[in-house]
Amino acid sequence: MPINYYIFLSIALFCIGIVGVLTRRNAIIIFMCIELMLNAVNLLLVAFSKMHHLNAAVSGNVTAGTDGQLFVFFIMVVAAAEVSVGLAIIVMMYRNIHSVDVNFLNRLKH
Amino acid sequence: MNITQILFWLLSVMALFGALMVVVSKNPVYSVLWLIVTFFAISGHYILLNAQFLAIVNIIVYAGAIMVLFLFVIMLMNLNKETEPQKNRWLKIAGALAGGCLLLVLVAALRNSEMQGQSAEVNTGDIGLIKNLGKELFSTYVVPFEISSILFISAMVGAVLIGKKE
Amino acid sequence: MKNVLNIVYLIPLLPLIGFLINGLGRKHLSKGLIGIIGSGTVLASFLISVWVFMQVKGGNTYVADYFNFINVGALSIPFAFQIDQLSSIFLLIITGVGFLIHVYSTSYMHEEKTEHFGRYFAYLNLFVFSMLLLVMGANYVIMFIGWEGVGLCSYLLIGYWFKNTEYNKAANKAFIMNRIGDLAFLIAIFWIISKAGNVNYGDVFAFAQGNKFTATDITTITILLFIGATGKSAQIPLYTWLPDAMAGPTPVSALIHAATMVTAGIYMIARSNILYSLSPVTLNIIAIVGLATALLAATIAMKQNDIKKVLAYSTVSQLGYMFLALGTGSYVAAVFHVMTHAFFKALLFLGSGSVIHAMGGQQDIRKMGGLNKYMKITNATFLIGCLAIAGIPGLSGFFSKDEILAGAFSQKPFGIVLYIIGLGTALLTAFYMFRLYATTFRGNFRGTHDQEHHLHESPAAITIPLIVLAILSIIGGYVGVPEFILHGAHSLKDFLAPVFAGSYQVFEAQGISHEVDHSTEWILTGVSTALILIVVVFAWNKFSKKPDTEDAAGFGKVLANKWYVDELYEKIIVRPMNGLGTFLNNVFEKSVVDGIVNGVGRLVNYSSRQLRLLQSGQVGSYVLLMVVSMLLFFVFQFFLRK
Amino acid sequence: MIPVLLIAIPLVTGLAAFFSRNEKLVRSWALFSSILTLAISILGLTIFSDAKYLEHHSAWMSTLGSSFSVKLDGMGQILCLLTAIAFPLIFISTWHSSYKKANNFFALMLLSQAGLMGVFLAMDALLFYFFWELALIPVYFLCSQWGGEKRIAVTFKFFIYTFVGSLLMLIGILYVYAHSQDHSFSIESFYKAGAALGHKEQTWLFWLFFVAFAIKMPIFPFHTWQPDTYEQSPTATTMVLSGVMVKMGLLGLIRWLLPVLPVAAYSWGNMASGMAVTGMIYASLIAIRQNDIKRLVAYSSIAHIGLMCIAVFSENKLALQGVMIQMFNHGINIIGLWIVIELIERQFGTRKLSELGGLAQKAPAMAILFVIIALANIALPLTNAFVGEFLMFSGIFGSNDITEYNILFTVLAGLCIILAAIYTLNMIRKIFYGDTVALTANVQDVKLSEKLALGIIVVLIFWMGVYPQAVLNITNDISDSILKLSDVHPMLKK
Amino acid sequence: MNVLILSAILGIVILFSGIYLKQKSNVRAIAIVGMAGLLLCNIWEMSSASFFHVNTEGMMRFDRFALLFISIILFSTLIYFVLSAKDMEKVGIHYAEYFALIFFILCGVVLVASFKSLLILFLGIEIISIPLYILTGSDKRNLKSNEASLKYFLMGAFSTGLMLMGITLIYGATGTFNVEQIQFTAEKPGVLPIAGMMLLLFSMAFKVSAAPFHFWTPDVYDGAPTVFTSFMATIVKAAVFIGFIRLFDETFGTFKEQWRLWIAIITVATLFIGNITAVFQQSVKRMLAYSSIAQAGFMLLAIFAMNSDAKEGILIYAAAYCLATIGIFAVLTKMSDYTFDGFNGLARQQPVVAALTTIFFLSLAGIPLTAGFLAKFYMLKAALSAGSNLWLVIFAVLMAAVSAYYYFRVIQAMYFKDGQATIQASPFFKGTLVILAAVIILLGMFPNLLLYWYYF
Repeated sequence: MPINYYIFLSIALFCIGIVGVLTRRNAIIIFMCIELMLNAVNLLLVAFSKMHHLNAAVSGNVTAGTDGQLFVFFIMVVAAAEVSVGLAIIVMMYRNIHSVDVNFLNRLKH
Repeated sequence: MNITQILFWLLSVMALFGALMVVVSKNPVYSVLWLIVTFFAISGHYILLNAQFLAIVNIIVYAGAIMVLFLFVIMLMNLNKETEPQKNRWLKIAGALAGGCLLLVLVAALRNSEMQGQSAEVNTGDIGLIKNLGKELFSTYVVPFEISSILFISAMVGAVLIGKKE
Repeated sequence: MKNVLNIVYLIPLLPLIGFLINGLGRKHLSKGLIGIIGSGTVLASFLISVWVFMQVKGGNTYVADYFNFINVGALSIPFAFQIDQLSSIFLLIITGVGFLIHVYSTSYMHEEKTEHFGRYFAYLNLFVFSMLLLVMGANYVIMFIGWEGVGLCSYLLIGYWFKNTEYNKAANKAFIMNRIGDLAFLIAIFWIISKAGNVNYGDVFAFAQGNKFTATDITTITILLFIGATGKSAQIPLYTWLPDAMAGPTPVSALIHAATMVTAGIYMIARSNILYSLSPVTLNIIAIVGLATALLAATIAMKQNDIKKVLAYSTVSQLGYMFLALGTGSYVAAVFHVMTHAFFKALLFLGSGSVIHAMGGQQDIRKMGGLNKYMKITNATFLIGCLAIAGIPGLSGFFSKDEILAGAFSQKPFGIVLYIIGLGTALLTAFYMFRLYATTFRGNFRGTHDQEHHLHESPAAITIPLIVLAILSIIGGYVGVPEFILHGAHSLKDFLAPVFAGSYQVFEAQGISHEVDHSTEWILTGVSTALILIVVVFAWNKFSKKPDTEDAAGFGKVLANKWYVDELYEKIIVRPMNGLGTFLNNVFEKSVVDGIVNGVGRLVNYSSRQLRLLQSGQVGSYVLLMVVSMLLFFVFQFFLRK
Repeated sequence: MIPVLLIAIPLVTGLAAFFSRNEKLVRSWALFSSILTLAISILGLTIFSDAKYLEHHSAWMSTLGSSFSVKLDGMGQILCLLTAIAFPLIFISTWHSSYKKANNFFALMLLSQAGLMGVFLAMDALLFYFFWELALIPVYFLCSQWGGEKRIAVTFKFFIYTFVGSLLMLIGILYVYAHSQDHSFSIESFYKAGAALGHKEQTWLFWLFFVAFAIKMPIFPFHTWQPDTYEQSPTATTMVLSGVMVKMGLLGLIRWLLPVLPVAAYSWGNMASGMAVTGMIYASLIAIRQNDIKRLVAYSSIAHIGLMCIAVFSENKLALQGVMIQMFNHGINIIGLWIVIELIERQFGTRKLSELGGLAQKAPAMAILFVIIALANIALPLTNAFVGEFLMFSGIFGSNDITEYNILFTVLAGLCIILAAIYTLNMIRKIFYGDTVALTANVQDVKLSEKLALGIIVVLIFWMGVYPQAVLNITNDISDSILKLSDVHPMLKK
Repeated sequence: MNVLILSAILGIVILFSGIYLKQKSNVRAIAIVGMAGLLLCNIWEMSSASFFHVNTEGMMRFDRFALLFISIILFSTLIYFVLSAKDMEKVGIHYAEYFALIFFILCGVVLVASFKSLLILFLGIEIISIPLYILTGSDKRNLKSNEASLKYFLMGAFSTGLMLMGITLIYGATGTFNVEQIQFTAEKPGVLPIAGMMLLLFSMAFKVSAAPFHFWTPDVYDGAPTVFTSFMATIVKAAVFIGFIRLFDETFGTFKEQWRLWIAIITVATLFIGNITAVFQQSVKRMLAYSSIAQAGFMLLAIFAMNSDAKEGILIYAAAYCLATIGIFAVLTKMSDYTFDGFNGLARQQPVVAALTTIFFLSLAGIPLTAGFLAKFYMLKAALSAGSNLWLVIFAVLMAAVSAYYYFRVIQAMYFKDGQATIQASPFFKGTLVILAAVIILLGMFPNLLLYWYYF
């Protein structure tokens, strides 16, 4: 598969994620869109890792590209951690204001 | 047009469609479900790329654990179409435009990058297998692996500290 | 010969000491002591001056160099005195007349409180000191020091009665007008320095005689110096301060504003005669300005009713005469007239002072009349003064004035014009002087009854100086008996010859001669004398019978109001300047200069207020802004940037 | 040795002064310290005038190429002497005016003295900048703590204004430093580096420096902080500001601008002089219309400083010597004026000319002293200012090659002599002459302390007026070297 | 390495001590002593004596720069603990956890300061960020705190996404995450690395709150409990800066010209927005938030210049900025009223504290003889020696003048305005402040005290 396809695909996902962040007001949805962005990154990473593996295979380096996939692994780790904290924060906020609307939050401005 | 290509297109379309639906669907619950669909599509891509380990992890961690967590929270707050806050239209359009332009720009920029002609190997190559990854992870990447434990414990502490009712 | 040099510094030093003693001890010393110190110091320096005068008869010049006043790089300005014929004459006039006036003052100012009495004498001594510095200085800087010094003293003395705001304003006016002249003087000095690299008379004149100055240089320098002179010697356009200066005590008017200070300008030009001789243009300008001033002042004087004002304007007019003399290159005549004028004008002022004293401060001649019955000596001396100034043959004024007119006549090609105008001025002088005399002393008394009761002759301290000066104004002229009357009798000319030797050479080189053949001179003199006598008799009769007590009308009004020159200056200089100042202060400074500075501050504040609004508090807008800026960055990086 | 003492004494005594609560004590302490400083600086002029006592170098921030090097050259001698004389005079003359938190007041005064000394002594650009700022900070606190009712805003404006200027100067310093071969801030390497720069670089460097100095002096149109600040600050501080602090700018011009950027100074000098001369006339005209004595003197000061600025840029021995001596004279005279103004304000609580009058009758001593000082201020011969202005003028007028600029500047500046006479005499007339008004009916004359201070000033005035050569000799060499360094003709040749 | 491991352990220890020790003061004692210990260990390591020998496969390198920087951070944190550890009690009941989190953050700081692999950078940034989200929201009842933490979290996560995409693109171009092996030899590398670089630039700019990615800063700093604002605004910001400068020096150093312009633009924008917006603030806390943006703008000059001066400069700047700001926040935390008027007349009630606070503000404003001056001085020096960009320097300087404006507003309030503002300051507190001020001034007079360690 030409790598460009993957690049475009994941950039598309990435941007959709951004659009989501921009267009929604529900904190949880926004957060989900961010997760989407991360996944786009993951996909691209894997694709790249495979690409590099392919290139390196010529020179006989068999382990080339593993780091890419491991990075994905770490991203997932971090994402999990982030999610736990993030949801905790959202829940806390919901407790106080009974809403997940980010526009509801504008005590702090100017 | 062999089978892999067909699969590729299918999965890509599925992923993109799912992603779009996440953004547009009014009901948060639907968004979650669509997101899960997207993740499945991405996992499919992983399998295409012969990265089984990540494919599995993606299913288990993301589609499984994380999304379920989301779902729980949403249910818990019992958010639905009615409670869903709506941005005013102009902001939405502005956001969509901005995102779209960003997409255009990046695609236009990367269209004829030095990556031209390079390609990712599909359904061959064994670096995606648990064996190799594991070896790497616990030899070269052991330090970051250990370090990520710090991340986890702080996240754990945080979740407790924040989420606990007083 | 040296010995006189060794003590010449005492001449200015003694008055200075007198100033210090009187100034510091004015609260503690008695009036008598103050008077003695004040007059004594001046007398002492007078005696030394006489001695000096004797020494320089030989026709030689001495420079006494004391210390380096300023010595920077190439420029070296010594604090030095130059004693020669010219300065010695002025020394005599200053200290001599000065001494008489000091004596006069001891009585005239006697009503003052002791400390003010002391202040008065301190100022007077300080003035003598500065004046001596002015004439003794061996270079332009020292002269300038004295120059401004006398200005200061005149300022202090005009404003002596400082409670009276009008007087203070007059004092300020005098000082500032002088400053204008002084500025020109200063620039002239800078010019000389930058060209000749030196300010010592000797060197500068040598430089000039070597024709090292370019024509423009010398013309500019001389004109600038002359402007300086117009300030100090009350010539057009800077003369208006002098009449106002009559605010000061009468002896001051006599000493400063008649006898000595105002002649400083003449001294300065006579001193730098070589420079002037080298620039005929300037000479013509001086002649014209001098004549114009003489005429203008004379016309004004005809309609003044304040006794001192009349004398003031006559002073201006006489000074104009002197400048005419300078302008026509007859420097000796100028110096001669300075001398004679010092005598009779001092006499007249002191006389008027005696009158005012008797009238209890009354200065308006319309309220006087017939004073000859009450104060014999004053009357007699005043009459002599009038005759002298009018130029009646035999008195000092006649000789000097006649010489000036002759000199004017000798000018080619317009000498005749100068002569006629000069003569006309002389007639006017005779007219207003006798108008003054007749209105004051003849006819019958027009003042109030108790004034009349109070009238009396002044005490000896006042009358003795009058008598001395009267004698001087009679005999003073015989040092300069003209050639055509008695050959070789013009001792003053011979005495001053060394000073003006340079100029004479220049004139010869230019082919200018001031000689008029004797027959012509006889005619000129005869005519002028005749006319003057007629005018005198006419004025005498007219005003002793029926003085013009009513206010002047028509053209007379213009004259009475001094051609409205003060008003003119007020309109075209003072008002605009103040207006500009007000504008700058209230408008420009506040709204433009400061406005810009504060504007920047306000701009910062404003933009701060506006920028705050960017911080809307909405996550959505924050992210949107971030994405948009990212977008821009990308576009620039990838598509617009080379 | 001497320079270090000159800085250290006020610094240490100042810091010590913070810790005393007793006003009388701290007052005398400050006086003692300032007199000690004066003694030291006089020693530097007389007994220890040998070069080895007048220099001190010690390593400091060596990695930055800076060092703690201070030196008393001729200009330093004069200005330090001025500073050293000024402060005792100030303390004596304000002996009777009491301040709340006196310890802070006097401590800050002494600190500002230390800063000033540093500025005048520093032979290292970075050190110079340090002291430049350090002199400012105490004055800022002094003004806004003990000043008039509008003090805070006004002083703040003053501070920000000068701060901007000094920061610009900092850029200039850094730039020259970056281009110096041995990457050093020492004045010698600055002279080398600056002269080596191209004309274009020099040009904007020139303006960076000039603006900083122009704000400090101040030169039109950077002067607007000054009248307000003088009006609002406590008079003691105003004396420091106008008597000594403005000289920082002039010193900057002479020591850090002319020799460092000779070409630019040569080509832009006329521009700067033009600004200065405009400011002179402008300030004089405004001064004529002032009703507040402090503002009047403030504007007159702008005029005087402007003249000095022009003189500096005429790059001419006479002018430079004139500036040197005039810096001292102006300081002395204006402090004298402030002392009397302080007296008047303290007695009547007003500075409005329109509300005063007739003081001469009840307070002759005050009148006489004031008149003498005022007349000295308008450069009457045989007073100190005459010598300075005479030299400056003849320098500005130039030697041999008189350009139209020379004449223009001389004449315009000369006009200010006349204007100066106008406003000064008016001030004298309105304060002292005329008849007394209700307010001034029972004025009491100068007390002993003020009489002492003013007496010293008058003595100095006449001494410098009659025998200025003493001072001129001190500054002779430095003027020569400055001119030699800033002479562009050799450079233009190459 | 010492610090990384030990502070992780310390974090755990504190967690448990929170459970077993009832006395809060004991917990505090452990924290402070531990921090001092960490500092010692690090200084020890600088004299090349590491307790642990871990093969990081070239993912981290503890060179002098990193170590020296870490010591600065540790010292600041120590001072921070000493000054405001007590005030953490006010925030909430989880006293020990706060300390633990801070220790974990320090691990992240170590990572960021010493990374040689983009993975480590990523982890480090995350380890710093996630606890910060929590600390920001730690005042759970306070809606402002909630809001702040949610905003911070969402935007932080977003920027993480950007960063990851950037790293990915670079990986795609080079096939490695290791800084050593990423060698862009070309003067103008391909589109991919450029895009990646830009994305990394954005995310780093976000983390150091550089305009136009600064929007979170004022709200978060304002909303967070003041004690933690102090920590975030100083130590964390400085840490991220080191990451920033290392990243662009080592990874993208070869094609400066590509990113110089962007850095310049960002610098200008940051300086402008930070300073100008700070002028009109009414709350000192919020003003300090903006001032932190402004100071970041000045630090960006170092990245712009990217030469040896810049390296030294960023060290001094970090120290100067952290110390001064910590001191100010320590005082601010004890104030009852955060507005400017809240400071009115402090000098009368607390002359010593007021004087010291003045010194801190002077240092921030960059008055000579304070560390702040030298910091700015170095920045300008670096920027000037980096070539012809005078406009930038002049702009920075003018903005510095503006900053003096709002810093001096506080000084005015303390000294020249009448008011009853006061704080209860223990002698111990005052003593620490004195030491802090002394350090700032010493640093301002003898920068070599610090730089000595860098060179020898």
